[in-house]
Amino acid sequence: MSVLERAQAAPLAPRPSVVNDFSLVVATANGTGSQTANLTLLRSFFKLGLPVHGKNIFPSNIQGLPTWYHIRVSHEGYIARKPAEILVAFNPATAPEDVRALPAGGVCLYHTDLKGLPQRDDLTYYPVPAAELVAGIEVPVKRRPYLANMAYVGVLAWMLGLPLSVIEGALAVQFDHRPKLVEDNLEVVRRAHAWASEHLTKRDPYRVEPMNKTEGLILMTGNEAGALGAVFGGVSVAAWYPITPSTSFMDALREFLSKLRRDEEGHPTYAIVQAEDELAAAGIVMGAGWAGARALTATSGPGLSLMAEFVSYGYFAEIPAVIWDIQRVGPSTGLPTRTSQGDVAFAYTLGHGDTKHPILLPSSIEECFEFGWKAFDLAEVLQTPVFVLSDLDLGMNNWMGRPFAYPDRPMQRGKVLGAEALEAQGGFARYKDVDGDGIPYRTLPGTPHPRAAYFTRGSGHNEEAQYSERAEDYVRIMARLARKFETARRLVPPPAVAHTPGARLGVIAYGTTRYAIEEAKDRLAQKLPFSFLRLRALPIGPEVRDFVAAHEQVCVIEMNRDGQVHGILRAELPEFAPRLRSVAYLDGLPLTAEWVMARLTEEAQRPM
Amino acid sequence: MSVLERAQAAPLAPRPSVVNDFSLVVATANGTGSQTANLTLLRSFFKLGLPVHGKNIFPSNIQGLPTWYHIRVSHEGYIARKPAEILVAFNPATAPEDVRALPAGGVCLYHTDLKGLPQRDDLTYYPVPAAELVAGIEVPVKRRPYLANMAYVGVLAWMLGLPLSVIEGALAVQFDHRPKLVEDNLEVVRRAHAWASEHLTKRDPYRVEPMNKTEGLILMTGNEAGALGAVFGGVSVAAWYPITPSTSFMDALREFLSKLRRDEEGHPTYAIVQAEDELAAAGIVMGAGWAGARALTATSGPGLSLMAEFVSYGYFAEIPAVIWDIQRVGPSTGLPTRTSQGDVAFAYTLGHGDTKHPILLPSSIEECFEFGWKAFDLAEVLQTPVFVLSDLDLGMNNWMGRPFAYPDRPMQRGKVLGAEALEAQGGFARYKDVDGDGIPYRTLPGTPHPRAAYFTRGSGHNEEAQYSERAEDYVRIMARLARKFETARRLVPPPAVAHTPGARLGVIAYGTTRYAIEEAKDRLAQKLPFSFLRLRALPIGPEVRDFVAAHEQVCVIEMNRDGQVHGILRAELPEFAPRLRSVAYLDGLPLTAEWVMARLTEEAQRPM
Amino acid sequence: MENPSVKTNAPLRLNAVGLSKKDYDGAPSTLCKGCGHNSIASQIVQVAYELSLRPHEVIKLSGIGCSSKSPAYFLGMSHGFNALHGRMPSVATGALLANHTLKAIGVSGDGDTGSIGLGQFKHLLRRNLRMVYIIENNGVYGLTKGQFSATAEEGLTLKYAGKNPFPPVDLCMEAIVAGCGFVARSFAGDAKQVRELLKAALSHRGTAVLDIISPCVTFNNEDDSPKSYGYGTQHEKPLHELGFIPPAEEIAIEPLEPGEFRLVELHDGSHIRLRNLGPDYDPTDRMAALARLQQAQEEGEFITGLLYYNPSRPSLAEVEGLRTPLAQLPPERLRPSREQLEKVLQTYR
Amino acid sequence: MENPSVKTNAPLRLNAVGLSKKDYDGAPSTLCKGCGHNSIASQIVQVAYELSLRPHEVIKLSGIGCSSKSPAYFLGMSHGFNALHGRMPSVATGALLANHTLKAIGVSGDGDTGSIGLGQFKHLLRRNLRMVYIIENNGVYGLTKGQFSATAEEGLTLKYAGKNPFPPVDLCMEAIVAGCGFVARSFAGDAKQVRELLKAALSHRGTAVLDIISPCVTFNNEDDSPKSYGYGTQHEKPLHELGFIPPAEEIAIEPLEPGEFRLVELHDGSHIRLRNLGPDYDPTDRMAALARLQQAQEEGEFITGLLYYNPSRPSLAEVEGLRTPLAQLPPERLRPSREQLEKVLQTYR
Ligand SMILES: Cc1ncc(C[n+]2csc(CCOP(=O)(O)OP(=O)(O)O)c2C)c(N)n1
Ligand SMILES: Cc1ncc(C[n+]2csc(CCOP(=O)(O)OP(=O)(O)O)c2C)c(N)n1
Ligand code: SF4
Ligand code: SF4
Ligand SMILES: [Mg+2]
Ligand SMILES: [Mg+2]
Repeated sequence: MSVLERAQAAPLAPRPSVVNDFSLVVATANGTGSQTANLTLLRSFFKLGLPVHGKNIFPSNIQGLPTWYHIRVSHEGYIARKPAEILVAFNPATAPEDVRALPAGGVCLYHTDLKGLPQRDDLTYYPVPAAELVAGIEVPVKRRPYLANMAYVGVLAWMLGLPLSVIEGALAVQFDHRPKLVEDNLEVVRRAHAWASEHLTKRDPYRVEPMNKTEGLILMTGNEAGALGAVFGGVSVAAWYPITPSTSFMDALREFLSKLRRDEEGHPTYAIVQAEDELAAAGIVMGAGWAGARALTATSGPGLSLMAEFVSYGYFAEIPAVIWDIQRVGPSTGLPTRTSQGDVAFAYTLGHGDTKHPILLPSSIEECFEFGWKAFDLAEVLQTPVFVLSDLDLGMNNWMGRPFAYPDRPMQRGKVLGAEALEAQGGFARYKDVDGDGIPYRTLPGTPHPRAAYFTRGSGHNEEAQYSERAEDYVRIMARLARKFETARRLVPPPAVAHTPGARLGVIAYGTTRYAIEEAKDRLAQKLPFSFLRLRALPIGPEVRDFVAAHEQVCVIEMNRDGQVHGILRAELPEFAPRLRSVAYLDGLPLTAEWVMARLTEEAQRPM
Repeated sequence: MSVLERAQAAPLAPRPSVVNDFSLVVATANGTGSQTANLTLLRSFFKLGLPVHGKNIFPSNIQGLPTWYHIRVSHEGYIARKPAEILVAFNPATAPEDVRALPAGGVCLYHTDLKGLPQRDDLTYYPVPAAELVAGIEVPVKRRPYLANMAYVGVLAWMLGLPLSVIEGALAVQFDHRPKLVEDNLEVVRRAHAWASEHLTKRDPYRVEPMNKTEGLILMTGNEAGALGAVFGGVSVAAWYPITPSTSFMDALREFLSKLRRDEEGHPTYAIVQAEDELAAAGIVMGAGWAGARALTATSGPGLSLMAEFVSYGYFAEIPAVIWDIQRVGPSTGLPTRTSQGDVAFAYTLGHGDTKHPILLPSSIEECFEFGWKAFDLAEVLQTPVFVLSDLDLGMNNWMGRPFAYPDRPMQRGKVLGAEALEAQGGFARYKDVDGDGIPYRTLPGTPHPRAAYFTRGSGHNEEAQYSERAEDYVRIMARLARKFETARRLVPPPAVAHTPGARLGVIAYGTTRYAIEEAKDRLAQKLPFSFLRLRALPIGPEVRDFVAAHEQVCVIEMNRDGQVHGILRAELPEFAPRLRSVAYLDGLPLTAEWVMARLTEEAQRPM
Repeated sequence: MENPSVKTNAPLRLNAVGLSKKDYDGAPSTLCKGCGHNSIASQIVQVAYELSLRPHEVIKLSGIGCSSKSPAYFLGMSHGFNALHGRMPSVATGALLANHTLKAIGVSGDGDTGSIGLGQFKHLLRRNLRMVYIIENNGVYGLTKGQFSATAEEGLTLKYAGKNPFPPVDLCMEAIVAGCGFVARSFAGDAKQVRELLKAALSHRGTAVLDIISPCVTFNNEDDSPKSYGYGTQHEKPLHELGFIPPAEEIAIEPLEPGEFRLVELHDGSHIRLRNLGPDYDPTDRMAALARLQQAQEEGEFITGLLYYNPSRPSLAEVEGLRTPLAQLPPERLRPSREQLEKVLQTYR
Repeated sequence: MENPSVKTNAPLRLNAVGLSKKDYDGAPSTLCKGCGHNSIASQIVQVAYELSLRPHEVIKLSGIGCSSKSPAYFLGMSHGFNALHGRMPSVATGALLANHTLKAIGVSGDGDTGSIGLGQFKHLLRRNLRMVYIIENNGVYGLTKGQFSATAEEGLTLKYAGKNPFPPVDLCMEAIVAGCGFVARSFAGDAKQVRELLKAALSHRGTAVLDIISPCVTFNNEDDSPKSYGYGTQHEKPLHELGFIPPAEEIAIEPLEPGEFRLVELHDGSHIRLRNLGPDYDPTDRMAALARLQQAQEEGEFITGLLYYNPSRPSLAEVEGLRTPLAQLPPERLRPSREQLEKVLQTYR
């Protein structure tokens, strides 16, 4: 315990307490079972009524590589990533670096088995004798290291003043109210808490106090929320090929469907297929959408590349499909367990030839749910593949949110003609623009009418869906598809706009960067006030033009290297291209408010 | 022969003769063997010294659907597509429409078996009794229809005053100097010529006269030229999956390689693999490029989509590869036998994540050859996939060109370290920017040195090519790749710029649209003078900015629906975005000068 | 008239669902005259008529290739889906999950199934999707003009493609190994056998594979004689399109009797060796079927008939437990209730 | 020390090319402790050492998966190529066309080969590329956390994935049918047999397939007992990562004698039934090999050993007639002369 002693000797100026405002990181190796402990912590803060969010920065393997679990507690409600002030150092491989990364005044809880921890005078160190604390618990020896993680929960509870009763409640949720499991784990927490109370002296400023900021809220991952939204959108066929970070989307979907979509006799009213690859997953979705079922797939970058050919087909043959891309860091295999917004431009025109696809851009679990069902309406109304571009951060981490609003309108199944309609109008032309909105009528296989059938193909066709190589036919179909995209422009969710009166600077962003931006916006309110437009979909509507027109300079903030949406906006708003600045950065970690503030300040100083 | 008689009765005002300036279309069904006759015609004009070009507008099947062979003869050297003035109507299915499409004063040669040909007073009609003319020739009955095509060659020869000796020379080339084949075919031509001289009266103004405008020139397809260029670029491994219109590229490559790349004992010093699909073709090229062979694949739209994942890999793992995309009309299967420039934007950033690829844009057979070898230099120097985007029109049709210039520099194999270099510098870091140009050093498998080996992966890596999930490592690698792309900007072929002093309008285009634009430029020289910048590659260099800066309005002409390169230019030249106008159109047929003139005139009148 | 074998049917006799044979026609074929694929399309029309299929209960699917164009040429009153090259299996899977009560007829080529589509084909069979999967097998890529497909015989020499150095993929063997419970081989010209197998296939519980040898009159042509199309093109410089395709008739043969061996002449004068499986052949023995195929391969002949039959495996729809077709679920069965949402959210508080 | 079976070797004894066993090591493994894949990597190191391979003459290739990470963990002095999921065969083809004198060791997983990569696998075998193709077969997708792969047993129940309703793809059968001339099956824990087969495979003329059962200690786990990892996670809400993976040892067994049957206990207490092919088994009979595999499948056991051997087919490089490695051709042999260009152009005038 030499570390402890030396740390205790360090001269730390007394500081006022910091209540409900800190960021905490638990550094472990994966496969050591620390996630249970981390989620217990997260849930405890949530139950205490504190705005909280947790992010898991985990490796792309199964066991033994570094994992960091970030928890941010903020009474102001800020949940963007913030470098840790409190460290739980349980991973010998990264401990030195982790400790060095702490800011002055930070706190380090460390596993007492750790050797050679850097000594810093400006930190508070607390030991966690995890092994000793589980020594007496009645579980198989092999499981001890797992339970040992609860030891830091106990010490943290002591340090922060987190009531054990709250932890118990969190454990109950975590273990689905299985008494034995709850008890085993709680026992370690209790022991650790007791040990800390007895042996340690609190010397850091951080503590928690109950609030009521999470009342009525839920805590869920974006993938769960999206899957739940899809269920309430009536998804019936789902096909996918496993890939991080989309896998948990499909896991949740399977779980929700099996509970919510069975007939009276318990038979499923859905089908999920684990395909042999993403090409097949896309094909299954196309086939199902064509035949009239609401169908989706979920994937990530590499899978998106593999779906390109089918998406080009879906665009041209006009087949409804919903494709979730939970973005991870590319190119190629990239960093499969890190977050990014790197597929937006690629998805927007995915496929060879002239193609354009509507993209929904959720930023919260509420929007994951909402877009989860709306995507189907859009796909069927527009008869085209629709993308939902989430990201690993949103998809795999737990976020607070308001309980989801039940869909506020009946399902929109689009222009589908049944036998009666066909009889009445004496047939139909599959690819004709009857209504002037670019959207044709379709029929479903199985429709009992002699004129229901048509032939679907990715090759040239005329309005009657007959094979055609005629230039006029091609031009007519393609012009209508362009018109249809203009209709899509009106149908996709409009952006969320927060105008700051008098601000010369505007910021455009989308997805999960919003949290860092919203925090930065508050903090810069005096120094550099700016308006904020958050895209919720592509293509853009008139609101975006108005927003850009209303500001002298507009920074497009995004988590990719090349400023992908910035490029799209420049091309689509040429008259304002000069004022559109790209503020893009990708290192696989969610943006921080500090970074946003620094970059905006920098841009504001650069000449126009 | 009622048609003939009635046509003869039509009152046609006597017209001055039109020498060496007409466009001619032969309308047949495919699989009837007319291509031999058409190429014979083309070659005859060429041998007569007339600037000429032929375009085959053929269907996506094997037998029985409409085919049109367009030949343009122009003493001024214009070879853009021009609606036909002379029609050879040999296809009953399209004859009515074909005849209706002729301009007043046009000529219609028609197969005497055709029924119900539209009668127009403003045309000259000549019958071609093809069946009778081959009746006596000594060939198997089944082959008669094939030879019958030579009948229209004979009648045209009579009509245009094309010497039979020239046709004989053309046939000799066509049939590789096989006397029996040449003789059989020539015999039909002779008979038809004799028959026409005897029975018909010339009443149209078109005729040919010898010139010397093709002296020293060659006549070749773009695919042949590109393949030949690749051979002189040292291609050693080629893998592909058959797809129109890239197949003839590989056919030519195989042919050239088998002649030009054998060792002393006749063993091939190359390998060509017909892969099981385009994913495999791309993988083979990646493997071969990594192992140190110059490797290419050729494909078209659907194949490009399937290569997306590997291209993203090649970008990130930095593997030289050359990918020819002979563009056809998409999206999806689209019009597989029609031309387009619809894959440019897709190829430019092909693959998920932030990716960018150099693209070469040939417009002529000379450039196909030149880029054929230069693409390898670029790919190996830059260690990245390089695209060559040709199109069906360029690739599959015969074009005049100057004999290709032998490569003017030794092969540039890029930064490859051998055993000696490794010994001297004690190893290397595969992904480190030693020279500041963003381009790292590599070694080839098989290099006999203990420090030669490194590990190639599409997942995150550091400069030493070790697996890494560290944010800093990722950012460093990606920033270097961005730097490398700036190096590419300097290395790719610069645009061809034709400044018109005083012009307020600039036109930017690329590829085969140049012919219509160059013709339009001459014709508009007085009314609407414009400067012309022809991109020969992406990314763009400073010349493009200068060009745009120097013109008040710049129209970007391209053969796709969405103005793809226009979008790229707007995003890359934001300060000039407002003045960049998109003039894009795609119907599968090459642009005409008329269309370009009309559209430019229209744009010039629209307010800025 | 393209379909000599069906000439005898009086066109306007109505079947049990009140349709004439003409009602099962599709658009006119744009394949080459004499192409084996046309013969197969005719038999599909005939069988659909004879079985009194309701056209709206049938879907037609295909990949890309000459063969894959066929669905446009039969059953014009059925929905059709001409998918991507090699990807018909996945599209069929999706369509039949959406509505498993549809009868699906898939048409593919040997390139479509054996090259680019081999993976999807194998996984389709593993899932045992209920459909008839016809491979119109000609050993070449017809539509891209004559390259070898993966089913081309080893050592075969074609004018365009040269000599094939690789052993053929035997798609029947592949199907059997993949767990398919209905595997048959036939010859496009044997109209009677094709019809019989089609009928049986249509009532199979899972995927029924029909590998039908369907000669490509245009490219499967190894003869250098003047009577082959090659005469006009072999000595020419490469052209865009095949110079000239002499008119040909579809090959029609007298049906082979059980156990009969026959040498059939193809358009170019080459021969194909067909042997009908004998009456004592037992199609329920998987290993025997494989052995028989290998033997035939060694002897350079094709055995025709039902090679393997095992109806025991459930189809995908059965495995998934589907009842009402998913595409026909009414909104209230698609969207759970407000209360159900509430209940789920409760567990996330 | 992860490799119990090689502990006995004195680490610094040098082999014929002057290298110690350590010189064949790779980076430290990041796979789970106890993963069968690690055992296989150890045997590759051992065999390369024993055969005195020159590391620079070897290339290592893989797809994506836990298994496909392995090449980083052996032969650190050889060039490695960790390709895309399911696409190692094509990359290997390209690399070995560029330099056919390299010895290639490919490592793949059952998902990598049997699902997404099945098409490339089959076509690789058809081309008979000379390489050792190891499948580290665990019946699951390890890296994406426990879904069934296509080789999972029918009816198997796993905690994550539920019950598998589909029959397994037997990659040895697939290899044999595809024309592969060297097909073997082994068990990762049988170090001796793995080594023997590796050595034989390295000297085979074409593709040598080793399908090695390599238990996934983490996911191939059907036991609900507290001694399985499931204890801590089964009742939890889904997490990002597997909660806790108890430390485990790689399984090592006494080598099976020819013909011997053995029940081997896996980490979770379940058993795998191994049977070594008897001394009288004839690996040159293709049909017998298929029949033997089918029999084993029916009896629920794995047969190990060399299942099929036939060295008669030439490798791809032989078919292509390659001599000097293409990657080593000097510029003057790559670029034809000015005169040759002139001559070609002459024919286009
Ligand atoms: C992704 C893709 N690659 C290539 C092609 C070009 N292509 C069209 S059909 C075909 C081969 C068809 O062969 P097969 O399936 O045997 O049909 P066949 O024409 O012989 O009946 C190919 C390669 C394509 N359409 N899509
Ligand atoms: C195109 C693509 N799809 C999906 C993935 C995600 N993925 C990575 S590994 C893997 C499965 C690996 O299973 P297997 O080959 O059996 O290897 P194991 O991990 O079991 O050794 C998958 C689906 C990917 N990397 N690329
Ligand atoms: S090319 Fe061959 S396969 Fe295609 S339509 Fe013609 S005969 Fe049939
Ligand atoms: S998850 Fe399974 S396959 Fe992957 S490393 Fe761990 S034990 Fe091996
Ligand atoms: Mg075929
Ligand atoms: Mg596996």
